[in-house]
Amino acid sequence: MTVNLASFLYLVSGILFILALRGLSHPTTSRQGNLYGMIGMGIAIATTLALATPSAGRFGLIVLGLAIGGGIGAVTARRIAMTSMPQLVAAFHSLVGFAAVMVAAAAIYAPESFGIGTAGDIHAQALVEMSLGVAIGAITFTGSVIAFLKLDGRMSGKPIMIGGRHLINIVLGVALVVLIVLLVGTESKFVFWLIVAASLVLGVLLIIPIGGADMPVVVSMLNSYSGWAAAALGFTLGNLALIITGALVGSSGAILSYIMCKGMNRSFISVILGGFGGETAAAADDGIERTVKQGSADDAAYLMMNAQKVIIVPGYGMAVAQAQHALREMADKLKANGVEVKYAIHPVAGRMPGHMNVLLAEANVPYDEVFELEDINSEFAQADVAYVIGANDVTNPSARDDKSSPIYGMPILDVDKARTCLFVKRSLGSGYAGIDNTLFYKDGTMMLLGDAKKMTEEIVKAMDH
Amino acid sequence: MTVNLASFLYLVSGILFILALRGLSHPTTSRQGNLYGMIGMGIAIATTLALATPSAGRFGLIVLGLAIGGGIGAVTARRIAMTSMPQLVAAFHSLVGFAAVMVAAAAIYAPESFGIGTAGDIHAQALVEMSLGVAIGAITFTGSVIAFLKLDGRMSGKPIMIGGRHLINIVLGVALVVLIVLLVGTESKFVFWLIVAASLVLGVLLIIPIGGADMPVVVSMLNSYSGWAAAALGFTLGNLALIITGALVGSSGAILSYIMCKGMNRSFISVILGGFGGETAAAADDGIERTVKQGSADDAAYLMMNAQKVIIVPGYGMAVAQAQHALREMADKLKANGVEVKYAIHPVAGRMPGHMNVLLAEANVPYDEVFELEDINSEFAQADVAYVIGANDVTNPSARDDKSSPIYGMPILDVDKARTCLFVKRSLGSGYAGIDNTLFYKDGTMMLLGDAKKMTEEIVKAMDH
Amino acid sequence: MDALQKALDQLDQATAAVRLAVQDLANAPAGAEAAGNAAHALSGGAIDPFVFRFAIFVLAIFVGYYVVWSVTPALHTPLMAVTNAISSVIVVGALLAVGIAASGLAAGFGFVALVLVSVNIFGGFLVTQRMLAMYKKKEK
Amino acid sequence: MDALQKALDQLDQATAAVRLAVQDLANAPAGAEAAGNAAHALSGGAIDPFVFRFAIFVLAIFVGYYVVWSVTPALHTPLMAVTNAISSVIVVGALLAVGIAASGLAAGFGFVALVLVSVNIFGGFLVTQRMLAMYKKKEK
Ligand SMILES: NC(=O)c1ccc[n+]([C@@H]2O[C@H](COP(=O)([O-])OP(=O)(O)OC[C@H]3O[C@@H](n4cnc5c(N)ncnc54)[C@H](OP(=O)(O)O)[C@@H]3O)[C@@H](O)[C@H]2O)c1
Ligand SMILES: NC(=O)c1ccc[n+]([C@@H]2O[C@H](COP(=O)([O-])OP(=O)(O)OC[C@H]3O[C@@H](n4cnc5c(N)ncnc54)[C@H](OP(=O)(O)O)[C@@H]3O)[C@@H](O)[C@H]2O)c1
Repeated sequence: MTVNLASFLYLVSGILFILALRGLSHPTTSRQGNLYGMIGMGIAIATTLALATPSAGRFGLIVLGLAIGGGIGAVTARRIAMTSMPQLVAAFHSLVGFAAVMVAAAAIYAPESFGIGTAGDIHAQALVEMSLGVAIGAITFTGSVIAFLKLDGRMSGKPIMIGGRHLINIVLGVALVVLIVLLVGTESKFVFWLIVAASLVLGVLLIIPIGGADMPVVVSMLNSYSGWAAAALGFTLGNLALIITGALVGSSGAILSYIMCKGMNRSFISVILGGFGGETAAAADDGIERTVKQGSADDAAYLMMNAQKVIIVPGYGMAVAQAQHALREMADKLKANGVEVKYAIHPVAGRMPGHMNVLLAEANVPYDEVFELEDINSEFAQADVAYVIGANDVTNPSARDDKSSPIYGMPILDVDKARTCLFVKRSLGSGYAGIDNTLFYKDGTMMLLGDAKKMTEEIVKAMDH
Repeated sequence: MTVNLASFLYLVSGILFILALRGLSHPTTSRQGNLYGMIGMGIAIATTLALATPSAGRFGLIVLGLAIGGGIGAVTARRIAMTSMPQLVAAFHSLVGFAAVMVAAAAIYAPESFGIGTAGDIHAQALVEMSLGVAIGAITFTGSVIAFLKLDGRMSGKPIMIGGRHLINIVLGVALVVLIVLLVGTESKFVFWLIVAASLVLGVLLIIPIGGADMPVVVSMLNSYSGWAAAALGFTLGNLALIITGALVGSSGAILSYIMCKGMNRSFISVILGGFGGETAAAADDGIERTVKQGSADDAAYLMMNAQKVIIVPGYGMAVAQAQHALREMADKLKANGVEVKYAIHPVAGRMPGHMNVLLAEANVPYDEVFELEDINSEFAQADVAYVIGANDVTNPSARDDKSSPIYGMPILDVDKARTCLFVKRSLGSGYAGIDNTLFYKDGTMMLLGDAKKMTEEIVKAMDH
Repeated sequence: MDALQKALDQLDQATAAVRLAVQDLANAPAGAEAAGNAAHALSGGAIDPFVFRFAIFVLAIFVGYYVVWSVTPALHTPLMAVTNAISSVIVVGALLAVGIAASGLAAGFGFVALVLVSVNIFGGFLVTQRMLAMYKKKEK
Repeated sequence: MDALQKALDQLDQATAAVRLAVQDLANAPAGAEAAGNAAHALSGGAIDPFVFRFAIFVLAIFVGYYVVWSVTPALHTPLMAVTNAISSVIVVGALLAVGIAASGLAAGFGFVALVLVSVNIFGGFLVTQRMLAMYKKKEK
């Protein structure tokens, strides 16, 4: 295979990746898009093999590697619960980050194979690109591991604030720059591993002060990083597929972070500086006696069966309780009874963008019954019941009304405009932002305290009476 | 200046052109975008001059050329009436097309200056790219000239159907391919000029059978062609700015053609094959006696002053009559009287995309009072008066209701849903599609026969009584 | 094949020309990197620039597709005018011809092209500006 | 400067390697095109591939920007999964290392990378597919 043909094929594979993302503009085209992505990956792999023509032994090794990794990947993909998506994505990012480090290491130890010079005489440009790739890759690796641990609950979501961490980070950053210059000058492998080590530490230090609530932004940001790392290595390898993909992934992660920050009305900087979330803020104890109206599953069933329009607002609690299937059953009952049912999804409901949509889709809720905030928010005023299940922050009216609230300005779902607001959660505790929800104490609100799944199932039962 | 720096600057200029188009996503950012475009052009010119370092004499010649052309261009831009935009765009396209031919000719006569080889030994790849560029350029040139003449009324809009033209076109096309192969083989200047001649003829033959009504699609298509010609020459010259710009312009023209065809519910192929429009179809004379309610300016003034909501629907006739200023005055009077006034624009109203918007903007109508078809069509049912001024085809209900109509399926503005529909035009004649409009004979319709501008001015006067 | 060979020659010669300019800086260990060279071909150093240009062209079409669809229909007329103006960047070809062509005929063709596209550049951008200046929001 | 020079050397050597392969076809009129060469540098033949790659990178960012904004929010989770999968195209680096690296250590690093990204490739695309298969329209 000539290099020109190979380059052309890499371009084709990059284009197919673009089409893969393009497909996601609508559910009907998305499956086709995913297929394009797979074909693109297949082309990239086949082209590289045709270009490198490894010996039989090496080829066997490659097949072995693909088989081991592919097997693990396929099994994971089949087994993983939809509620664990955030963790899974974080874990996958860490793999890409580590792989980038390994590829860069291979390139330093065998520069000839990558066409970037000979041992002891690697092109300076390649060294610069590579060190960038390896540093970003290593940061992505440890950062994603921390994010994974926090999201999976294996590590407390509480921000860990080391004294003087900003100083330490700055020192590490400067050290990285110095090391990169050194590497270009000396091409020393020792310096290379120092870069790796410093970046690994930096990755940990950057992420641990960030609270669990902000992990989704972090995951997305690391996604972006892994893209830029891939692009940097793409420059080194002169590989168009890598450059294009890196740019795509880099933009994707950046845009998703931006969307989330906007959805939470936080600045990206404040997320990165960390310290937010995790500290369960004491419920605002302003001395005023507050009364809460509590209801039973029977009350809820009665209210909803007699409603004309019910809007369901799912949140993180639905995911935790795995209540989506019960919810769907409830909606079916209501629809059979002539009640209009819609779902309203806040952009940051749950723990990752689109989280609720996937869970509802899993429970066979048709996507044309599920609406974005802007499209449905005006309809609450005409709804008889808003059924808030495991959501909290995304309904908190203080974001709209209370200028002193830390989440003031965050767009919210106006569930308080509905005639009755049913609130399913286990306690009067706060959500991830740790802020008391004044909605609990409003007249039109009825609290249904209990596990989201159990409560919904009971309501379904009560509807049969 | 090193070639690398120059290439980088050409890239910057390409990026600035992207930003220029991006600015057009909203009126507020559009002026800034246009500025980016100018800067991009400035960078491209300056870079080329810095790279080529012409002698003082040649530099003088360049300044002279820029001054002559720039002067003509600037004066034209200042003087041209907004209603003549379609013609102007067609005329400008023809210039780009001819310039592409001239640049290619210069490259053939002095290949060294373009770095594509030496006389008698020009690189084959460059020859192929160049011939593509020159052929498309020449077709663009004559095609645009014809489009200009038809749009400017200097040539009848009637399709000119030469017998066997499809055969002639095919023969010419095949001849072009043969000539290009010959050129690559012999590099003969004679063959080069034969290519130019054949393409010029082809350009004429392709466009004359297309009726005046379809000229806007043609102009857009030629815009697209001029982009591809630029891109082809960009490959020859290895110039990133040209390649990027060519791709941008090429896509832009193609998309606009698509939008127009969709707006007219025609297939692109049927437009290109020609023969549509221009033949004033006889008004459907089905023997049924039809009555038309005619009204005066006073009637119209009375109706509108007592309305709560008036929707104005401008069309080609408004442009011809230059009635936009009078229209704005009328709207002001109505608004002063507490009437809600909105403008509804059909995607293919007038003679080019966005034509009506520019004219209304010229008359100082704020762009947030002007709505697209999808955004306003449902509001006609609540409107008291639809004031249709010089529009016809875009309101024809047979596009919606009559399956046998040639424009069946074309989206239309539902002016017939308004309580009263005022129709300003000079006669009961048909519009550009040559189809009788059944709306004239409906109960709720009142015809205001007369010139759009005069009639509107009379209405304004009547409102003062 | 012929095209490829010419392209390769061309690349080679161009490299030679540039090398001349940096001769005094050059001290490459000649011949030592035989294996490296072959491998490097792998990673792209020897790729015909055409491939890169083609990649740029294709990506620019994608960008064009998205950027044009994001243009508001109200500004479609200015869009036509401004695409017209920017397609005059073909002026770079005209400038080369007028500026350095040895053949007088070529310079003449270049001059004609230069005058025509200048009309377009100035006319196109200015008329766009004129149009855009007219789009105003409702004054409150 | 150092970087530039190395890049130029690299370009030169790569060209030499390829030339070797097509030597028998080569019959370029050597030296005759001195002026042509200099001029050709003008038009891009001698441009550092880095410039092209950079252009491709920048345009791809534009494409990424538009393509991601056009993703419907309902599919943001699959988007994260699939970007994950496609970023594993770094597998090309791992394949080169395992396939042809002379150093055993490098091949070992490559093998680790290969296993890791394979997890990602299969896991990423399959989990995306699993998710996407769940999105259904209301059946009528
Ligand atoms: N989606 C994203 O992309 C994203 C990104 C970054 C940050 N965030 C943040 O995450 C939060 C999302 O808001 P949200 O309203 O979805 O969730 P939330 O505000 O975190 O509230 C979730 C609620 O669910 C309840 N809950 C937990 N387990 C439950 C169970 N088994 N059964 C019933 N209820 C249960 C909890 O109350 P009890 O303990 O009383 O049961 C809790 O108040 C926002 O603060 C947002 O800023 C989201
Ligand atoms: N905009 C585009 O991009 C585009 C592209 C391609 C094709 N087209 C075609 O152009 C047509 C546009 O529809 P349209 O409704 O805007 O226009 P139209 O259907 O062509 O009708 C224009 C009407 O204006 C009247 N008129 C002409 N001069 C007038 C004057 N001085 N005063 C008053 N009335 C005058 C004419 O009737 P009288 O003679 O009775 O006065 C005519 O019926 C469609 O058929 C469309 O398909 C548009």
